Amino acid sequence: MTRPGGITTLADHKRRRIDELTARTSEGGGVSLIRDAGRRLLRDPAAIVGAVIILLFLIIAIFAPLVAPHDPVQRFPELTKDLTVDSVPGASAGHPLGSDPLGRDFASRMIYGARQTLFVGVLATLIGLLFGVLLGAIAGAVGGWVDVLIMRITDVMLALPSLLLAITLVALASESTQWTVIIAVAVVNVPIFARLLRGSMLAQRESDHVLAARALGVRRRHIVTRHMLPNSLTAVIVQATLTFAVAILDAAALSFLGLGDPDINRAEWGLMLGVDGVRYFEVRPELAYFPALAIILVALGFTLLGESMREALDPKNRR
Amino acid sequence: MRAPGIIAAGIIAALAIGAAGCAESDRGEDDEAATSGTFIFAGAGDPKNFDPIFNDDGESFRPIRQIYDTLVTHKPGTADLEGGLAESWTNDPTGKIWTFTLRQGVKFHDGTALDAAAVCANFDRWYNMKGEAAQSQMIYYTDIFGGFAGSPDALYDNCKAQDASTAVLTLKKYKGAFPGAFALTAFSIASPAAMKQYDADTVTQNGDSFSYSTFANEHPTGTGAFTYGGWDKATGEITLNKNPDYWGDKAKVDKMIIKIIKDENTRKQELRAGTVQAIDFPAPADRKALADEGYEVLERPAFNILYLGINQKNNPKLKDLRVRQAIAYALNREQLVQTKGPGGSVVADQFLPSSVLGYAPDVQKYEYSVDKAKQLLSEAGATGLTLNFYYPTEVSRPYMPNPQEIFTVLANDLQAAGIKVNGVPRPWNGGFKDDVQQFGKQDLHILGWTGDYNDPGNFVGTFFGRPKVEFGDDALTEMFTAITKADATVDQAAKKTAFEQVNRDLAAKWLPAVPIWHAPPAIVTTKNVEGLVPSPLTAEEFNTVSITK
Amino acid sequence: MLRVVSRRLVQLVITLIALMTLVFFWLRSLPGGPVDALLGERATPQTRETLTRALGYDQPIWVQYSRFLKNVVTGNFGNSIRTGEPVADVISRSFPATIELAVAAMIIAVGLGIPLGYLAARHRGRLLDNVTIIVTLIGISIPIFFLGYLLKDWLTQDIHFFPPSGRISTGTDNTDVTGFFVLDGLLTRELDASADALWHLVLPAITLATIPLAIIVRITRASVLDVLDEDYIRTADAKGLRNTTIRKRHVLRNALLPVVTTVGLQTGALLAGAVLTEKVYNWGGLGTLITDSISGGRDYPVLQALILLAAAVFIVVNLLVDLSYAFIDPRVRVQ
Amino acid sequence: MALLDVRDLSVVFQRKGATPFTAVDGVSFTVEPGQTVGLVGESGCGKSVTSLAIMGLLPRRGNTVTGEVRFDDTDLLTLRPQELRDRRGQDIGMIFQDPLSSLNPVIPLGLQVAEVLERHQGRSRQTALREAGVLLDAVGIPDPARRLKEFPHQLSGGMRQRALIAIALACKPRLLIADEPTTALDVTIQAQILTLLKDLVDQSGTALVMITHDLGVVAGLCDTVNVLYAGKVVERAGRHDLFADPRHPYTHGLLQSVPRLDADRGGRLHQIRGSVSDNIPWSEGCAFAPRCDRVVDDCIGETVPLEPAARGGALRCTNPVPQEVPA
Repeated sequence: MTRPGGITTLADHKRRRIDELTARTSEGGGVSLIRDAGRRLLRDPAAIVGAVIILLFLIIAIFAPLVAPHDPVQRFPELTKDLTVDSVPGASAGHPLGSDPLGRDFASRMIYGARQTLFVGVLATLIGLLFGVLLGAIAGAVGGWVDVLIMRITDVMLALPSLLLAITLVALASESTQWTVIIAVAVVNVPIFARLLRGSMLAQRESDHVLAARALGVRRRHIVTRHMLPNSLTAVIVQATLTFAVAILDAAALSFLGLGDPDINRAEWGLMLGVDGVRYFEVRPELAYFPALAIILVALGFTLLGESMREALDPKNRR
Repeated sequence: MRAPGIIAAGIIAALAIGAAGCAESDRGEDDEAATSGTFIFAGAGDPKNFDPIFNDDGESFRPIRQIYDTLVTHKPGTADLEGGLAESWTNDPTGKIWTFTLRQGVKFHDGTALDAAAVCANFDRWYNMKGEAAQSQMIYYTDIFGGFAGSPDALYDNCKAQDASTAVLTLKKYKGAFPGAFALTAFSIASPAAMKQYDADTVTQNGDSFSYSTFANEHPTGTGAFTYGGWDKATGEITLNKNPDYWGDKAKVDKMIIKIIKDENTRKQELRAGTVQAIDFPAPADRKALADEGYEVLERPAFNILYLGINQKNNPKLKDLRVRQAIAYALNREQLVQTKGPGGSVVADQFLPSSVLGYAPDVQKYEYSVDKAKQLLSEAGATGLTLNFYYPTEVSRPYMPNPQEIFTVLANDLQAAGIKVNGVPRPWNGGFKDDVQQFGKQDLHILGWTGDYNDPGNFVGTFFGRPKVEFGDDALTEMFTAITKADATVDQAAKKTAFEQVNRDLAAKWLPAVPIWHAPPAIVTTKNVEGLVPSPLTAEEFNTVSITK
Repeated sequence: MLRVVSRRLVQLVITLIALMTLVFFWLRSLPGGPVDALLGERATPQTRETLTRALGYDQPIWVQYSRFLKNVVTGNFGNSIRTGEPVADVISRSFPATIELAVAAMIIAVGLGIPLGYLAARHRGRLLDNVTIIVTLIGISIPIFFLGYLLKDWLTQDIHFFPPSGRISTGTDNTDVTGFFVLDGLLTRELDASADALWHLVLPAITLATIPLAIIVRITRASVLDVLDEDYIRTADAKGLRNTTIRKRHVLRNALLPVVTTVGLQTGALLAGAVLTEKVYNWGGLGTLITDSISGGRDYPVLQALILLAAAVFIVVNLLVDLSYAFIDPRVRVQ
Repeated sequence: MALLDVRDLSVVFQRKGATPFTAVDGVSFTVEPGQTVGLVGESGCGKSVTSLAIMGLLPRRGNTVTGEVRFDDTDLLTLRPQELRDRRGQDIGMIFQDPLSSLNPVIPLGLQVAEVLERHQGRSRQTALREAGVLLDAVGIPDPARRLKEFPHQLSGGMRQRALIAIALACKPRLLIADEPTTALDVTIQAQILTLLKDLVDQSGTALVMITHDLGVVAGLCDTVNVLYAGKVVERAGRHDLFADPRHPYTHGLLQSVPRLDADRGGRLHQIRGSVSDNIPWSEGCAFAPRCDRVVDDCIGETVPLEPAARGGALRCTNPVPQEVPA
């Protein structure tokens, strides 16, 4: 805004008053899309609930050793004493949630579960994101036959429903480890991210600021990395948030099918629910209820935040 | 608890009106009345087919055992032999010639008579089976009879019908497996006429598997207490009908249905819902609850073994007996049995259950002692040992209901004794058996066995009677010789003594593996099921079963 | 239109061949495999060798591949390792079970989802809307096998309200016409059998419907809200049209467009949910077949065929969705 | 008696967590039968909100409408929704800015016209469709029989706007509100549409409220013009007076910023400084003050009242542009 230099007849205090009043009413103009979206997010109760859940989950995951009363893999004589195949000891002094089916402290396993679940979810999401973004960026930036080839590959991958693809991948893996599960769940998301990024980049290729940059003779790589990628990334971040929820649900489903992480020493909620929770459901339903609740809550948190973010970033909702 | 029901009921009503528009049937108690005279038994998996010789798994053998009989059979509830189709049998002093005196007046389901010629026709059929497709599926035959026509290893020489009721089987050499092996379900006697009519020998390869004949699939014909009534694969129901002309105790129910329910949890729930009257292999965790609710939990006498195998090939330290003993001392087997053993499980101190010939009560026991384990390890200079421990996933076996838990507990024990364990999970059919038994990649592994008949050779002979990749190489030649010699002993008393010594040596001198437990599988029935006798061999016959009201 | 369809079909064939080849070579490179799966604990090295030769695994891989291709082209996917039946038989037997389950689930998901989503949108911000949003969020976040377990535990054990598993009561003497038990009962006038099958269908269908239902509700709600914001709705209002006319004629039809896509995508994805649901309820369909052919014994011939089938179904469903667009949206029709 | 008498109409938008925003701030004006009245202003000045408020088309939630909108001496704001529905389309028609988005994309054009007739005139579907054809013909759409079956996307922009006009005039309403009816159209089409509107309005004696930011449109069409700024009428005058002699600096600025053929080629176009958002609240003085060339101390402090002007109409300014001496 240019200074109104033409105001000559106006007293200074009035001029200041105008400036002051103008400043108040015109805030909201000229704020960037992301800052604007961020502000809308902060006003959205769903986003806040989601964020709080995720934050809590993160804190527990990071500070698990401080929060948890015990080592999650240690077997305790006081727990194994009363443990049999058809009865799992409940709460006792020092073990607020009692035992797991192997005489380990269930509360500690729940707490460390946040860590492992985060690990599986984040890695599965990140790996999927990384390769997806890479493929999508190449397809979007290079175009031509490379684009066609990459899109055909994603077609083949998308030809199977996601969980089914993950199941197939685990079945087709020569080893079954935690990584098999993480990679199977990750691969499922590669085509989704690839298509998302490519679509967004294609849309931008025709957008004004990219056309302008091109007209100014900016090099292609520069356009891609400085102009197109950053703008596509918001969509990717939203998708990643939503993917996280799906990833931990898929991991749980794989465990239930007996195709999950085989190492039951690992305290991961999906594994705890899909294996012990189901097997000992009648002996001690808490073994299912707690991990299930934790999964539902975390999935809920990420879905809430992800969808709120998507809504906030939607240009349709700008005012 | 009520609310979901009401909601669901609402949805149902909507569905019923919207989707089908059909009248809601009155679901009363009359459903159960309709099943009187029918015994519904929940099995745990699909049978492969109904030709005994082409099968080697319990789920196929369950219906086969009802349809067919074997020459020799077991006294109900034991692994002791008694007459089957053969009222009696004799063995000549060389152990090579078996003479069977057959029961009179026994008829196959197709009406043809069971006579010596029919028995010999079965032996001849097996020996002369053509084609690798068919031969590759005769697992028990290959194992027991060594091979087929033309093979130097073949045990079979000839079978003669001396008269209508006397069949004489001549083998090339003595084998300790007999006469117990004659009771194997795989060696059930089938009707030669039916086999001919329905091309029983036709096994064709297609893709990665095989097609079987109509005999095996649709017209299994034996002499058993039940006749084959069909297999509805869409609902997983195998129907068996009472054979009114059965030679023995005629079936007390008109019909038996084997309902295939693969998930143990679902089997239990169906039992509770009253839709099946008996379930096989209940989850160990559910047995107590079911017993408390008033169901009959029939434990089979333990006839299996779970062991921790030690492969001496990859890690030279494992060649040292002291290291293997240290492993044995490190394992808290009592606690494993207490915490994870199915009801009736006992710690195993040798590789066969106490009911089997040659069981030695005085073997070295290796009571749990971390100190002894550590001491032995340091004596052997094997502190800081790291071992690859292979364990199977995607599988549940009667002797190993939950391999992952067992592995976790055992690995935990070993770590406590200072042995580092690198756990390697492998899917049962997706590499475990290959890696362990073909390639010997492991240092340690868990595996087990359910006995087929009451013979020590069927246990220790199977594991340690010959060099096996599973346990490393042929370093223990002394062991192979001793077992082979014991197995070849014709005199039963001498055989008993020989195997007792083998078991003592296995525990004290050789220790190629550590026996863990004998874990009896169970059957659970409703209160109104009577006469079901659990078999240690998982070889129940259901003709004695009746259903009271 | 015809060109679009034929192009997509060609694309389908190419995708399938690519997938098939990939799966074939992948499978051959795996440890274990058919030989391992065909043999139990009792196999001797001798039987193993015989079996390897009998299956032709001793031949060069390209010989195996060409034989495989030849078989597939003639519709022969080999025999199941577990049951020894032709794969086509195994699959065609399981197919109706899954279709029956999937149809029931989609009837619930669509029949309940669209009205609920619409109502939520109309009551935006009010109690019904908020409850719907929360419930559907939980519906998306709950592991459905766990939900299945809960339903089973609540409704089939202490109170025998529903049967715990299976498609029909054991021993029911139903005539098998189409393989769809509910339909069969109606066709053959065995109404008892039909009702019984329907009764068995309830819990599995609800379980399987959970995710699509939740998603359809949410999409419908969002879509209706979007449409309500559209200029043409304002035009319709300015015309003074009755509320009911506006809703039926102007709102619903436009709002259905994204819903149709979602329904299509969810239908295509049902098979994944069916794997879990069928395991929980011992429902003898394709889902069970998938689990069985993996953990029940690495039944690769069946698995191979199932992957192709799933892919084909998914692609065809997507094609149908695109075609159905043309019927709803005139803008697509012209292109 | 005036056909439409808007008195002190205010619309306040109130969103959760945000400060209330007054979009329309005490607007009053009247429309006589058959008269054409213009509402002019930059985007955001409240002119569209005014029209929606008159029609009762504002979203049900998040806003408060006060004042009176008397149509035929009935206050539309006090009517029940159903009664209002009966009048919309029947007594008052409305045309919107973007003809493409204002037509339902999945319904054939014919039905979109016919449904008004079905609703208000009780026509059967067949009769209504026949009449719709006549209407389309009347608004200059060639081959109406074929067009009836077509969908909006198959029509050109001008054609769509003609269709919207046909819909709005289908029941021969006594008042037509046109909200920027030509903004989305090509210049050549704009003229056609305006001519069409003028002809139709003249023929049928329908009163017209023309809402636009385009002074050219006003010049050709309106009898009376209301200039809105930040939700308030700042000047009201007859068409001639306004163009010949704008008194409010804002009106003046608007007129100055229209390019003229008769101006010097080298001369720069006049522009109004700043943008609409550079406001001060009316309660603190004149909202236009920050952008005004003629701002004086009196502009700030308290609300500037709308006062009747000597030549007719009204003016809201403390330091109006001096009256030009007729040349």
